[in-house]
Amino acid sequence: MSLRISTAPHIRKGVTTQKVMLHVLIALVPCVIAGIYRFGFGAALLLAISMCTAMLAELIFQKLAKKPVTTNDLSALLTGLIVGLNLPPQAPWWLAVVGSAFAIILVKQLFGGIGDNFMNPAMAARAVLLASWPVHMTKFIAPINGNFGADVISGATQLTAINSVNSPLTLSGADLFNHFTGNIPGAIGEVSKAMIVLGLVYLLLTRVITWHIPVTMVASAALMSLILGGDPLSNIVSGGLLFGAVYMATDYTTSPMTKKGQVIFGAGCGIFVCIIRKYGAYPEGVTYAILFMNCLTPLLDKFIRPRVYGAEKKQKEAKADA
Amino acid sequence: MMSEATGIVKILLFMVSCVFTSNYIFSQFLGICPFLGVSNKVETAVGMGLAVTFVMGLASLFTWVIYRFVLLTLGLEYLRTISFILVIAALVQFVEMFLKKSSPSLYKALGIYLPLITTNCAVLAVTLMNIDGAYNLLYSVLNGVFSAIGFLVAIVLMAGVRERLETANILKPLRGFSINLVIAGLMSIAFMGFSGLVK
Amino acid sequence: MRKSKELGSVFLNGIITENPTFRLVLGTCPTMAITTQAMNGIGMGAAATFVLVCSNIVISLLRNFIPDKVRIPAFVVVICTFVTMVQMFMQAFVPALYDALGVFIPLIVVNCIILARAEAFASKNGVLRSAMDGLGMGIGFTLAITIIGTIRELLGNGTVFGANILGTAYEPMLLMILPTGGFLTYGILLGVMNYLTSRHDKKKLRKGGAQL
Amino acid sequence: MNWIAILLALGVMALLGLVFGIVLSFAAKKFQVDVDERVANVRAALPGANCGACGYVGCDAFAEAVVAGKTPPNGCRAGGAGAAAAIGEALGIEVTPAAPMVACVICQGTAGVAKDRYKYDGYRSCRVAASLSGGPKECRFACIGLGDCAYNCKFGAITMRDGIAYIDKNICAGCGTCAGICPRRVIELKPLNAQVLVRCRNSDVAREARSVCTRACIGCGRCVKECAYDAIHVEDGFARIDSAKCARCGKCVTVCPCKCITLAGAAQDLLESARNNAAV
Amino acid sequence: MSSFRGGIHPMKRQHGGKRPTRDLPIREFISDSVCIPLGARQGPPSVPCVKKGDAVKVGQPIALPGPGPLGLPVHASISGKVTDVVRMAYTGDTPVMCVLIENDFHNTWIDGIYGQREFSAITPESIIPAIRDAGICGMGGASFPTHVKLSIPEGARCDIIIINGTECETFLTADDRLMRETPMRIVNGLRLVMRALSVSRGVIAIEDNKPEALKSILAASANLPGIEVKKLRTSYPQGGEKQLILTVTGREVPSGKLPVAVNAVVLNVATSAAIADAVLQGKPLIERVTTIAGCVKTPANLLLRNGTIIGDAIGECGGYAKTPGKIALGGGMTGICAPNDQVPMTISTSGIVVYDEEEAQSLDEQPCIRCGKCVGACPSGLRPYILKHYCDEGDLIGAQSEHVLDCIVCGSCSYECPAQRWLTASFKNMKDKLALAAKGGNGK
Repeated sequence: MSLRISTAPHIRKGVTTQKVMLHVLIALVPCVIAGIYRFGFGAALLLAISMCTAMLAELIFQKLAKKPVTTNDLSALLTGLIVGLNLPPQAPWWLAVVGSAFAIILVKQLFGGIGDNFMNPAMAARAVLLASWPVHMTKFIAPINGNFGADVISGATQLTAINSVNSPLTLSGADLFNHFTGNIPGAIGEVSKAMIVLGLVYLLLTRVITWHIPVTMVASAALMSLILGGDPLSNIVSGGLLFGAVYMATDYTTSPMTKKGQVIFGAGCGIFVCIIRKYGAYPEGVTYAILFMNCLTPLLDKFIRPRVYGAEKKQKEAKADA
Repeated sequence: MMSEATGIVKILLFMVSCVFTSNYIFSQFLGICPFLGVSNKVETAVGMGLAVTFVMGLASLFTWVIYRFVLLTLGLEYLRTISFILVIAALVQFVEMFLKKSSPSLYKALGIYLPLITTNCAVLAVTLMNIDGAYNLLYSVLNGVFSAIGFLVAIVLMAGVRERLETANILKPLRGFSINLVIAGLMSIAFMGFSGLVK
Repeated sequence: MRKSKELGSVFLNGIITENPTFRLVLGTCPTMAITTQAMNGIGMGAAATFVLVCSNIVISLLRNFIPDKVRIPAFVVVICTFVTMVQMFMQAFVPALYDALGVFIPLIVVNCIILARAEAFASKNGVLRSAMDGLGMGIGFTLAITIIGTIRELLGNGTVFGANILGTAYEPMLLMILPTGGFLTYGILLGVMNYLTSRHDKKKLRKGGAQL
Repeated sequence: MNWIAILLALGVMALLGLVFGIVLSFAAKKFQVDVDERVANVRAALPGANCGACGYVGCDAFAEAVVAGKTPPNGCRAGGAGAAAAIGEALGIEVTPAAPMVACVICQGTAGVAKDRYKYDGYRSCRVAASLSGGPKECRFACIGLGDCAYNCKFGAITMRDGIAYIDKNICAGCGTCAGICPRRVIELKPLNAQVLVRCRNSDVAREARSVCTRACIGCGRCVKECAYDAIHVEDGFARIDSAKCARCGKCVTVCPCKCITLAGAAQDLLESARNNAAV
Repeated sequence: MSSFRGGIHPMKRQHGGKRPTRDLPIREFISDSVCIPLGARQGPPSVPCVKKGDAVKVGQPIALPGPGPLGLPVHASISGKVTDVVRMAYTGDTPVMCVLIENDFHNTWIDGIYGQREFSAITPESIIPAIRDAGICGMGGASFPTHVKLSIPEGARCDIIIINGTECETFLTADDRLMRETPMRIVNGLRLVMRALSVSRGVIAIEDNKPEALKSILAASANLPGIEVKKLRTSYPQGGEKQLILTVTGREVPSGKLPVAVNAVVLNVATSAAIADAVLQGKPLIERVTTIAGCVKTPANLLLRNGTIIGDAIGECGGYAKTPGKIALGGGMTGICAPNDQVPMTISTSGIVVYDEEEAQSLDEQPCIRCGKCVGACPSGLRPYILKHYCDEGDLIGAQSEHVLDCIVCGSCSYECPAQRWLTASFKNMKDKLALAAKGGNGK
């Protein structure tokens, strides 16, 4: 008889990195469907391109660097999809290629691959694209299956209007409904809030994420917009706030490890979103808010740690002195 | 009353601008050497940041005084670079020696960074910019202190990330300065979000 | 003959083996700050080279007169003098470049390359060798920042030295001329250089091993 | 030419210089603190691997100890003759380098040679595997082969092949970290010139040793008889070679019935002579 | 319900968790021969006092206590002939001395086993020596000599005895069955310990997934002063000593201290039953209930004599259902692997779990994705993801600064880890190294 011997534990939960990524991909399916329904074949093509590029970029980099190839964990596919969903529907194809390649190679693989990146690759890629080709990244078309007339206002300009310093705009009931169904111009993934909420519910039910980051992020954004004299609801449903809160701020690798840290992280994101939206040069602040909090995450992890069982205060101080 | 309030708001905005919008590291490329060199541990980064804040504040004060009352009155504006660098070098050395003797614990925390500050271009830059920007004494010192706090924020964030990446599986040729520059590059993207906060 | 060969190696040392930008990683601030265009790189490089050569010569001449204790302040004063001269010269004759380089011209004073060479080389070597070292280092610096400037200008603006290379169809990647582009270009180039050097060293080692 | 301006400039600079000079020289006297530069010099001569072979926490601690005279200056094994000479220079004394050592794996129990007890499947650590049911190989003196030594080698000299460790003698600095880490103690530091090694330390009786590994030393003593220099002795059930007496004739290698005595290859000679030359 | 931080719920996976065996009555099984290890527990190995060929009776001492206060005697668990006294490879790193006995199937007990004695006849001072003489060590898994645990050091005091009936480990139902079938023994054991230490409060803690056990213990302890039964939330590792103390009393055992530092003593239910047998009947500890679960044809709870070969026990359960890939002594979270099925179980073996080849295969370790699940699961409030790095690097100082010594090696972090990292194993390794270093070794 040839038995195996291993260290305990002998049973595992059965959740693997791959399964986690698969769950997130599944959670994104409603957004993908809404995006394709609203923006047609072009959007689907864009998503496919960005996903393929991400996988290829990871494969090629790891081959060149003589590292084990980890495309099987699906994280690159997920990054590619999120990059694609962050693009405006009529963006040129090369934007998807550059974005995905940047996300995978510069933001993720240079630092050692999955788990070692300190910044959300998709978010960084979006910021890079926005800074590099602002014209392409802020031109949004009206959805094809909508009832939008010629007087379309783009998502970004609407955000500017909502956060205008002098007379902030409040979305009407019909507008809000359109935001929920995705009948608005915007980036492919972020238009339909109902689908995003559906994804959130799925992620919460499968316990891939906890409520801490998305809820605190949205709540603090609402509170902050109230303080800054805007309409909280309009602020929440417009732009990429929900999409960012559900899919990007919750990225394991770049968000804090402890629940307390996650609450601070979420709150920070929400606050910065509103500040940048209201005062910043960019109409949309979600990207930068999350990126900034990503930079802060290592410090949050360093200083916010769970209380060790049995550690007394006195002992801690004594240790610090020694 | 109203003008006083707007004055305070103006000063506040100026501070935000110094720390975030025109951050010395991420948007002006000043003080990169110590930023890359002394950011491997959060604790040392805080020490360096505080030391820089201290020296930049003092340097702004002294150079403004010297410029305004010595160089300007004598019509020797072209001597400002040379006299400022002397002021900074002397200041740093004096502060170092003073700390070493009077407060060994503070010296232990800050002292080792002080000699590095002489060649920190951020210090000289801030004194020159105070002159170029025609700031008054208050704004000069504020500029010095809050630009340095911007530096502190940047270097502490950087140190946090670097500490975390100690365990990362980074390719050999990229380790060291190379990956640190990439980190700084990515962080500067995040800081781009603050552009326009202060117009 | 032998002497000129030796001078040549001192000269090449600064360009390749101890390239201040890629090998020693000195003077990082101007390296990234002014390299939004290739032209700026040349301008900055020329200014720095001038200061390097002059200060190296003067310090080498004075090396036996300067007391050890005050050598650093003395070096700084010498460097500062030349920097101020360059500053005045540029302000008068190339005002466009002067504006583009901005505060980084006076900041040549605190550029670690110059002080480092003064301390490590000029204060220990003869005039000719010091001048060669300054020239080599200066050209190495110039080359490096021109390369960075070229890459950033090409990608960020589609041009090199102002001439359109990539055609009108190319949509410039604005990021490259923003600070981020500076950090990333320099960082990745540094990584590539490290890789090439380590490969070179390994090859050399293998060769050496075979000879044993 | 505006002579006054020049004079003024000179005057101002001189005044500034004078003021700072006076203040600083005064301060320097007042705040004088002595620092021993020799520690830094010695530290600079060390390889900086912080391997701990010298018995101190790291290179810094060793440098301090050398300057304080607490440890002999040739104590850095990783740095070898080069470091010893450099330390001597830094301290201004003559330092004779210690004999260069390399780590050697005292086991040849590769897969197929040594019998397996079970398949280990878990945290990749020899130490952990060794503590589980007597280790994955039947022989309790065998190299476990999960690479604790390779993982901890600061110089990248160790690779794991076929279930045992191989040490590249060209890279090995002789720091001894691996020898300290190995839970089975199958790595030993030997003088660089000790080329003839008994590569087994199974102290069980011959029958048992033989039953778990085809290359186990069974303590038969044939090598002892063959050795003309009285360099080999059997203790604890296995043979040991005294490298000081060994003349490297290689006769024992030929008579060993279990092929557990090995002679290092010809490359070893070259390397050795190269190192000797370098030392001279 | 108050509880400790963190924890996991590893109950429902693989072979239905506890379901197959929880409703099966305990069945006695006595095998043809036993192999009794003398050193497979904490403390010095016992010294054999029989030799090959000796005839022994059940309960006869076959080994005398080893040196030091932790020494314990070992008793023959079956009657018959000693066939060998020999060193044999066991689950640890070195072989242990074992006594092999062949069964004569007479089951002859030694003299002096008396029937149930009255409580009043027992003096408090006689209890702890009786426990030692019966060879009782902790039966929950750690196998620490019980008499040492009950010897309250000078200056300390104890005001609560907690009987651990949580059985939070996966697969195991031995304690559950014991509580259901012989609750009185457990309660008596508790009463004896309370009397020995003159403590007025005793708590029997049971997780809320064992309602029948709860009911039966409640009934057995009704009207007894000072004894209460506490229902706890089902969560692993609720039965961890420190976690249990926190849940029951709200006290935290200070880092690096024993439970007695917060005036508490925790005993396993099986230990408690053994104490009752030893003190009231004079019976040494020779048998225990063990759950045989996993990939066997008919999982069961068997009452096994100490030293039963695990292969025999598995045979009693109908043999393997599939080719076995791994056999572990103990539950899924903390069990120790057996090298083959010819090794014996011991008094601390609460379960024998067989995994098939597929289950036995562990996935490759992948890079940490920093999901934070380990931090959430850790009942000690550690940060396993960072700690693992220090442990891998062999950084003793770094690992201590991340409180590796507060790790209770429960396995929760490894269980949760989606990257399949061997977190717990690396911590245990580091703890061993540190213990060695503290003893004066170099810790490497």
